[in-house]
Amino acid sequence: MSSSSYCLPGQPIPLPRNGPVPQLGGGIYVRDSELRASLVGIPQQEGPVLSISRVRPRPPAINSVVLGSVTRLSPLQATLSISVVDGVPLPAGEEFTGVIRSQDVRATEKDRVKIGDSFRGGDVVRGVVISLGDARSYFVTTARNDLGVVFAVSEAGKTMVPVSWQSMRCPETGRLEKRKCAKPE
Amino acid sequence: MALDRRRINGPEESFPPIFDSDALQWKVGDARKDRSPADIRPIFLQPGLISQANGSAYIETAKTKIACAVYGPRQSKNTAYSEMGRLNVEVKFTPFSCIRRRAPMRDAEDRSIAVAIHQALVSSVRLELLPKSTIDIFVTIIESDGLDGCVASGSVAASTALADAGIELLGLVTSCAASVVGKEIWLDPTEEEGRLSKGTLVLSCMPALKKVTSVWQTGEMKVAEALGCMDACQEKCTEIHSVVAQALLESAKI
Amino acid sequence: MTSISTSKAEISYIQSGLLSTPPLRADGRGLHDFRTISLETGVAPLANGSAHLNIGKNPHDGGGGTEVLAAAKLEVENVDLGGGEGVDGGRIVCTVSCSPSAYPHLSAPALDDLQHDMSTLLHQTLAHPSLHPPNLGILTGKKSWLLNLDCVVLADAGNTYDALFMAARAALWDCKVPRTRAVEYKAAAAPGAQAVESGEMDVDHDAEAQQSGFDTRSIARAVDFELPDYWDEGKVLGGRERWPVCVTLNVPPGSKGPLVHYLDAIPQEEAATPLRLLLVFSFPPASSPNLQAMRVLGSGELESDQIRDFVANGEKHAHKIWDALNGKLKEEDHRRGQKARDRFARR
Amino acid sequence: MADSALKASIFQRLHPRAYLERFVAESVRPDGRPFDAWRDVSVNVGSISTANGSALVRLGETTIVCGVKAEIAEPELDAPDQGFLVPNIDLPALCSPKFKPGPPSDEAQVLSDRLNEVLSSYQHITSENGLTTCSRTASSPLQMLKTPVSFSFGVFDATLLADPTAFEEPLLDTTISVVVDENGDLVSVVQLGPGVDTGAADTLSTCISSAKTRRVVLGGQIP
Repeated sequence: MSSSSYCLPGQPIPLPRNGPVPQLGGGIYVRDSELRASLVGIPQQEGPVLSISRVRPRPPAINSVVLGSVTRLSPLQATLSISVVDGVPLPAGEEFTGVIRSQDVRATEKDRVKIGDSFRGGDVVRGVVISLGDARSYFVTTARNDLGVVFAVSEAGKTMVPVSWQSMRCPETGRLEKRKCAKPE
Repeated sequence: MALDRRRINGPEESFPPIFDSDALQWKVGDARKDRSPADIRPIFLQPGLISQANGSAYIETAKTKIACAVYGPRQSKNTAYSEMGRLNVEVKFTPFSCIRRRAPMRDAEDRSIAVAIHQALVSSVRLELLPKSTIDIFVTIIESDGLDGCVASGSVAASTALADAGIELLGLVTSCAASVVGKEIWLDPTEEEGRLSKGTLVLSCMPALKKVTSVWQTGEMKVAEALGCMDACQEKCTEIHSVVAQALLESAKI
Repeated sequence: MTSISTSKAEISYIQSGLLSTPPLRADGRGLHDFRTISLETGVAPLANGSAHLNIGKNPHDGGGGTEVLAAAKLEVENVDLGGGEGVDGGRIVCTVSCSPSAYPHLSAPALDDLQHDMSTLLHQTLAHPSLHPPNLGILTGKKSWLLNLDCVVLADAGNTYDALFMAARAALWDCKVPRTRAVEYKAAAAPGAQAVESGEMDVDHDAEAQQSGFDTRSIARAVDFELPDYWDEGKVLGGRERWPVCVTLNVPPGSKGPLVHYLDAIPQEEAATPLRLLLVFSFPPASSPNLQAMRVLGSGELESDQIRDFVANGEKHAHKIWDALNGKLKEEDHRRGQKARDRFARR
Repeated sequence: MADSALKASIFQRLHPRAYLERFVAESVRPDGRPFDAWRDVSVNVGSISTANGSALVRLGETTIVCGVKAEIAEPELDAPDQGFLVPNIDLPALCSPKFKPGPPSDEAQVLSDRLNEVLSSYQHITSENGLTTCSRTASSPLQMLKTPVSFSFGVFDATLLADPTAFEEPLLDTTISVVVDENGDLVSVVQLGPGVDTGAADTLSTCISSAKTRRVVLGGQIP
């Protein structure tokens, strides 16, 4: 039941009469047992969840899929500048800082990970946020097949093609470079 | 003025022309000029004027023109970890916004208006949904006709910009100023009228929830006068709320 | 104001204590009780008026508590249309500075902002024309007094705004304005101009003193002023009973039904109740009390009728503070008068 | 946003240069303009009462509010009849995510200097000499002999782009800005970065000629 009219923040939303009370998605809150909108938009109900969805850039949260470029490498961790969160790009010039610790790079042999063989500066990496981390950065993991380096440039400057989950080949020189690659869709 | 390396400086000392004062010949008990006491200046409100910002709003009430932009939620720089989001309000007067030219450096009044607007808005934003992030609200006062009017219009513009930015709010905040002149309560005083009044009160509230978020009273008032000002402001805030609602709905539809 | 790190458990413990019936506070005080307040005036001999105030100093070792030092210092200002900022009838500037030792956890910019907010509230309230003292002018159009009220927060154990306003009121109560006497210049034919009064005085010959020799009219114009008697501290600052007092009503969140409020919060309690209502009252002898300033501080929402009964309660609390403070100030005047008499008697 | 538009914006955010190259290859720009097209300009004057003179100019999405405040000051010893014209450009944090609040950024300082050079090199503004009394109502307008207007271009991978947008600007190899006054005289030309030989004429002269033609088009709008 999606009422066609736009709701404004603070505006009460009529409870759908038929069926159970819906779960609440984003954009709606409860105040004195009354549903109220907290965003400008049309409340939609998909299955049990009633929400006002706005495709808006938002900060990373637990389990959100992020895309970022590697900015700094150290033996213990790779620092990531996150520019896309849950498929929504942040506006130009805005980034969140993420960190991939060496134990979160891959699921197997977590203790024998060498960051130099997993990431290089400038690679675009897809990861999942596992914790809000500390004041400076979010903790991101790539320990899944579909996570890891999505785009990398070889020393020769060409876009490389992933050949296995841990190496990519430069189309021009044919040389293999070690990366923790994401499985292409 | 202090020599500012980063700006082009004119001569060290320059003075605004001082005109012979033809101050408003107003005596106590006179009626208000060109407005009835309970009238507020017509509000022109346009959300979404600044495309670079996440959300923005421009408000104009006769001689007060304020532009407001919302950026964020952004990463909080150099602050301790906090699971509640932070709301950062910065106000800037343009040098040509007042009768007397304002130095472009940060001055005291910028901060006191920023604190007033922050107080009006902080309890309306659902900050618990944005841990470790900061919402930046930048308010630029292009033309000012009375500081209380700037606080009131600034709060309305900032709340509209937040809604335009898609930041979760408990309700829209509207604000109105009132000052006691002689025995009457004048709503939305201009700078001239503000100077004549004994005391001024700026009330910010969320009409949708009938909750008051900020009261900012200066000057001398009897308790009854202050409560009278509050009721008059709260009633006018509901009218302003409908103006904001209409502006937001129009801009949301396109 | 202090945002010391209190854990969530401690916050919920304090809040539930405040909302339970009978209300329970860490130091066993009632909701509307103040801690012991100690006040001493005339602590800064170089200032024209000063006071040192402490709220909640524990009796046995004399440590702890919110400590504020306030001093009023008078300066002379030129009142001419050109550069001088002086205003006919004089003006007041209030500034609050917080010593970093009182706020070790605050960074420098945060401390500046806190200082600025306190100064703004104090200045906007005390420098308002409705409270302006009558005797701050010296020579209309020429000279006027500038009263600098400087307050220093030496230690913050909660409830700083009440302490600031009480200290400010005590300092302004204690403030004495030196007597001045106008000095005229006879534009005599003799090259230099002498003061009418006898006695040599190094007067800076400003432009007006040099007059053309042909101008033989003797114009008596008050150009400057002098302090006739060095020992007499001067007369009391006019309208000193109108200076207001502040009461801070802390509103704990989550209280159902009529809202609970409590006074004089200690830092832990302040951390547990972000929402605060500041009310500044002055009690003119003849008419009903005046509200000089009202601020809602912190995040939280109030309904207008809740504010209405808070203002009513606040007025009663403020009146109690007002009477207690006046009593103490008179006591201080008496004590210092006695001390002065003892000093002369012994010599 | 439809899913495909979302994917395009992700590509734009991650690889801006490649994104622009794809567009330039199709000889069109991301906002749909051809290479040499200009965004439309709207000017409205005198809307701010507290300023002695004011104007609001919108160039596409760029909006600038300019105010003039007249103050009295002592003239320089060596130019007794010349007043002062003190231009300052402020890029507040309000107008773009890349600006932070605080003192003027480098970009703001560079723009202010350039504006100052153009205005002061021109010395065409005569100060109101002889006028000592100021009246609140009557005010004689500042005599402006010339009205210079600046036009900026950018070179990206050997293609000349007129009036670059905020997205294109950081990707340009060369930026050229030409200031022309109303009867087509050159006031100042600034080129940062290597000039590129695109076809017959040199880049700079193409820019100057298109700036002159554009100045004539804008002639009507500037009072």
